[in-house]
Amino acid sequence: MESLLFWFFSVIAVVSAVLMVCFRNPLMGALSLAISFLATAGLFALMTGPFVAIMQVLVYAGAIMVLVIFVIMLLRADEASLDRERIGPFRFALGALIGLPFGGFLLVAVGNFGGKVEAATSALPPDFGSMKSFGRMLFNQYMYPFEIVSILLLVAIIGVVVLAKRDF
Amino acid sequence: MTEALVLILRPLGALGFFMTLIPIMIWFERKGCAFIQDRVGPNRAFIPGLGLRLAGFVHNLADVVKLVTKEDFIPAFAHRGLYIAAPMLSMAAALLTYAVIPFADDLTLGSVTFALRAVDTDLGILFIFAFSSLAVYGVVLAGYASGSKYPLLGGIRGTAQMISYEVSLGLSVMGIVLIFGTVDLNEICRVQGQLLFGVVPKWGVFLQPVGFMLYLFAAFAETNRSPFDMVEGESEIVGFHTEYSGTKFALFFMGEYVAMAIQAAVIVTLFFGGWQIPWLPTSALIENASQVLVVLLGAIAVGALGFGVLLLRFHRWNKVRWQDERKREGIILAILLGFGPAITALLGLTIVLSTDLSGSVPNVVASVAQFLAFSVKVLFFCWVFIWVRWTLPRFRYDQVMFLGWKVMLPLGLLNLVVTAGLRLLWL
Amino acid sequence: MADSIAWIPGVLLLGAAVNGLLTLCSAHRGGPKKGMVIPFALGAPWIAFALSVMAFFKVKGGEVLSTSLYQWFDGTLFTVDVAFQMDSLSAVMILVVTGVGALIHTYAVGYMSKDPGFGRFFSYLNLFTFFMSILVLGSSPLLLFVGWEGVGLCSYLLIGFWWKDGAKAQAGSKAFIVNRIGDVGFVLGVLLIISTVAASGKSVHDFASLEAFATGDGKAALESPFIGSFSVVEVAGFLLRLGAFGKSAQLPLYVWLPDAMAGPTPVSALIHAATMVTAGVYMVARLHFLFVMAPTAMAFVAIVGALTALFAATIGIAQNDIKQVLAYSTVSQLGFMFAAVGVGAFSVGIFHVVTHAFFKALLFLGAGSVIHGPHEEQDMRKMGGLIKIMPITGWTMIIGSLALSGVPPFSGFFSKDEILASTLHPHPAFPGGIGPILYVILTIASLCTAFYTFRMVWLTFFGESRVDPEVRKKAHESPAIMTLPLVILAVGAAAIGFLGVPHALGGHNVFGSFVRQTVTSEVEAAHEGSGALLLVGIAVAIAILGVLTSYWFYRVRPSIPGRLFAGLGGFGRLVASAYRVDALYAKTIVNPLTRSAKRIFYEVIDVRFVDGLVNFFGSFTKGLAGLMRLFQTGAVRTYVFFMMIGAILLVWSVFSWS
Amino acid sequence: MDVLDRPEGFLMVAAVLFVIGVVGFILRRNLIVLFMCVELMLNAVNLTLMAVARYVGASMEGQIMVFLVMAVAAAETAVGLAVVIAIYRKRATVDVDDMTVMNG
Repeated sequence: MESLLFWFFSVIAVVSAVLMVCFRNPLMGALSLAISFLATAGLFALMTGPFVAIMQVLVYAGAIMVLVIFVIMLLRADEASLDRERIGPFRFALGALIGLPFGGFLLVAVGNFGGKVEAATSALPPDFGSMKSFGRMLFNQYMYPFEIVSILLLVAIIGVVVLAKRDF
Repeated sequence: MTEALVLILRPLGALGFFMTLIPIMIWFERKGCAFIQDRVGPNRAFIPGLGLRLAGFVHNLADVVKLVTKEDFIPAFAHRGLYIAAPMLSMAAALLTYAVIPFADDLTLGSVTFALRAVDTDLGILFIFAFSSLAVYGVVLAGYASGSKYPLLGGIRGTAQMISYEVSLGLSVMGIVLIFGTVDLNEICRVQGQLLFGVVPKWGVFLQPVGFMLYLFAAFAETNRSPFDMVEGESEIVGFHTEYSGTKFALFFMGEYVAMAIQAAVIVTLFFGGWQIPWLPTSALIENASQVLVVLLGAIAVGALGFGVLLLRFHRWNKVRWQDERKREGIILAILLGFGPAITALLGLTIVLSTDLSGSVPNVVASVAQFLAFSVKVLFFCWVFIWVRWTLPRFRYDQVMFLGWKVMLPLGLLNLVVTAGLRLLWL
Repeated sequence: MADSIAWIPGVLLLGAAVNGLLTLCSAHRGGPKKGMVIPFALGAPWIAFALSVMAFFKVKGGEVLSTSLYQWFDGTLFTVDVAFQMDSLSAVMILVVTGVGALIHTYAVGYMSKDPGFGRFFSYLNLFTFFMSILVLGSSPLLLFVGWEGVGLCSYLLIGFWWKDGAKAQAGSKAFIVNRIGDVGFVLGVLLIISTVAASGKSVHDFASLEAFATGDGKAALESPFIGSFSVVEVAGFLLRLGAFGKSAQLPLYVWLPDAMAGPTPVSALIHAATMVTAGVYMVARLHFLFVMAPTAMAFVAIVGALTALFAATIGIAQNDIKQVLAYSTVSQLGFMFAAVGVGAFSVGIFHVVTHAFFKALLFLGAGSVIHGPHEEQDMRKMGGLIKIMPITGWTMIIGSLALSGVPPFSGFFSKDEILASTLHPHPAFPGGIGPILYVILTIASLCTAFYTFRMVWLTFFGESRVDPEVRKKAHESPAIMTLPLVILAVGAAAIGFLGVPHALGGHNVFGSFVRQTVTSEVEAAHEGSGALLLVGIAVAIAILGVLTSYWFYRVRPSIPGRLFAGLGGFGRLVASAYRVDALYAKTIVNPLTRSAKRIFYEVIDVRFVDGLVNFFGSFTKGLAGLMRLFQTGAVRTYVFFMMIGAILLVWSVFSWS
Repeated sequence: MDVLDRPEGFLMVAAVLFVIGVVGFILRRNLIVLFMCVELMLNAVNLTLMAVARYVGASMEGQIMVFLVMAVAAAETAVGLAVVIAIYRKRATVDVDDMTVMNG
């Protein structure tokens, strides 16, 4: 039952990622990517990480991709570059040249992984991935990274305001 | 088998509740608007043959028929796929959110405990935020896919507004989360059953008045309701769904009402005790189930009786013959909605008074009472949405942005900091 | 702690810092308000003077004060603390520095009152006093060197104080550069001594331990031959003397001092007459224990001093600028001091430093007052009869002149008389006959001194007024803040000599015995009780002869100087132009140096070699970069492409590894 | 053997997503699409982190890391999109092949 869900989400994630690359209209690409993210959220949930899954939906699908789409609509960028973007055979060959060996290596590496590492499934505590244990861990062990990330976000806010206000 | 049944029934039940709210709200909207504007409101549509008008309720049915049978028109310059997908997304995002709202406390039947909500998860508020944030897609895509400038502008405005107010929405709830120490909505409801200083129920609205106000405003903006209905803004700009008609328009329309209903439910859950009946926590309800039932049935009997009399009086047209549909309708309605239920309730009352409640029955009674309390509260807030819409004028776009970023966001932050400080002091 | 002598430089530094900060902070408003500057500008030296007096009374009781602030550096073989000490020699010097300094500060408040750079001036002046106190109080040769360089810096800053005038800025540079030549010698000398000490493995950190070293354990090491037959201490003595010659304006490095008159007159009085230029004398006295071991160097010094005294005195006769007369007079008097310390009469030299500080500061300040009165006129030929207009200035300057000329009972008489007397009892290791030669030269020089001093007096204050009538109407006596220091200094110039009444005149030479608490050497002791009534008589006669001659020349027969000058012909012009030493230096040293610098260092080494090397690296890098820029397409995807190739190689290498 | 008991399935999905991101980055010219490719790669890395931490270490550190990566990605998106808007305002295009001002 649940492994069916795994296949379901995986296929959706991969297919919509491929679509993202293939759609010439960036808005469609963004939508595909959002769907891919939602599917990834499902995969997260399957890995006993409900909180992270929800955050994935909230942050990636709900905020980041909305922002991207918003910008696309603001720029009407699809029209500006649509007529010029054609993926010729040369570029396609280039992509294959990089993508195939790299993907091959990665997949082989993952395949080797199985023979060497013993998966530890039975030892999971009951509150694994729950929000409470997540919060305990984040605010005790990972306090400093958390604080630094919050400062980073603040800096990003200020930076964006400056960038947006400046008249180039 | 039972588990699977419950698994299917729970979402369906919740779905049914919120879908049922849609016609009620539309009726509210029309009649309320008429009431505020000192009109009668829609009352023409009727059921052929029977001649029932149901005080304008039939207009909903007529609307459905009209919208469904309209030509499914797609403009030539529209982006086909997105044009079709947008209203679905809008509706789906609105409907996804209801999943975690509890209708009553966990119900124990025998040895099995059921959570009376669609999805049994402790993510609560986060779940709601996550999926309500997807509602933007509907607006954006509708604006974009229409392939016309005005819907696009409406869509961009709507996106900007929703993104802006989502921040305040999240922030204003953080105070509640801090105070109650959980995001699980059922837990939050349970905590709200306690008493503050032994007198006042420990509702969110008393602990977080500022948070409540902020949430209320942000919820208005989030659902694109007046005074924040920038997305439509008939007087200054054409809305994102200008190019839509028929069923697709109906989906947008329903999506808006569902979103409203869910926001009302969330407000109730977070700030007004959810399913809690004031001063009567679940355990008290179960212990005194028979008294509760008596009060409940008595109230229903008295109320229904009163309602029937009222209906008769309302339909007592002077100098009208019996054959007149209007008079006949009054009598039929009085019997169906007034006297019939009243007699049924009285019958039930006698049964209850003569027998002892046992087994799981008290639990069911408690859940039903809580569900009724919840429904009343939600209906009230649905009414508030409509009430505000027909009372307040609309903001200008820049005022909306100003309010969102420069007033509500700082206020929310301040509220959060103050709450955190007080919480620290009290712990 | 509160009575620590470190507070003396401390308050001075505080004054300098506050004034400097005030000036910096209000630079955009054209300097701080005078009212804000004056409290610090005057407070610092006067408080320092008060502290010095308090310390002096302790030293007078036979105590040697010392205080150490912190360790400056620790070179394993040689440790230097920032520490101060005050023995009798330092006490005398610090009293002169702070006392005369405070008076001149006071005077300068009036003198500079209309100058826009008021705050800057006093921050420099306080800084100078600070460094001077470091120089005098510093407990080790290196700390002395800090003060030595510091006063040089302040001298440079103050000579070029009106730097907008190119000539004045150049005068500052000249002073600085000429001083550097001497300072090289000083540094080398100090390093030579330090290396000798370090080689012996002894711990030496201040003057006292250095003295113990030089007279005890290290005597053999110091007297071992170093270059040819010259011993280490001889060479070090020569080098140190070179530094002293530069700082104290002796032949051949005196040329900067006359030019230094470009600075404001209080600066000339304080730095280029009373204190800084005597630093060389102080240094020789301070390191006397080394110099007595180097008789050849000492004889050299004595001869150079005497020659300088005569040389500058003759130039002084022919000068018309009142400040130039005083400048050459200063050079000449410094020559006297060097002659004294050269023959080993250290206390006598220091005594002349003290008396000279008083009367020369007085004369300079008086000259400043004179210049100030008839509105920035320095040429004596355009003065005359000023005694009626500015009587206080006039009479105080006459007292100073009498002191400078060596007329009894004014202070200059006692010190100069002792110098003349001590030359006849030189260092026992000197070659015979040097003593009388020195005596004759210095006697002639003091005759000239009396002559040019009173020439200045007659020309400036008496006779017909040659002042421009327009200017004359505005001419006035200086304000009280300027005349009061003049009066105080005049009293000092008249009376200070009685501290050192020689035994020949029935005195006890209180001063000499006080300084000899510190300067204890056999050579010095030999001068105790030197001098005879005959020598005193000759000195008085010479002084009065000089005064009378000048009276004859410039009051009775004013035509004589002109005729005499014409009669001397070329020699007269040569003297009037200061023997054309500047031109000589320009021809022999400066021009060849600049020319060779241009030819060799600029055109060959700099342009060809250095620039060539730099250009080579530049063009090499450019060529390499030209190659690399082919990869720098600016397109992000190219970078990603290369990056991914790298990633693939990395993954592949990890695989092949495992 | 159930795919959910071993990390390989998730890791392979992550690898495929990552490669898609890389290839997309090389193929496409639209700046915003490139941006989305980067997000996709980040996402793939998140998946890897989760899977390895969950199945090998049985710890939640992977989830923490994913959380932090999300926050950083949000900041990155905000700044990046602001830059995109600035570039568009100046040059009226988002084609990266036109942006070679930094070439050598």
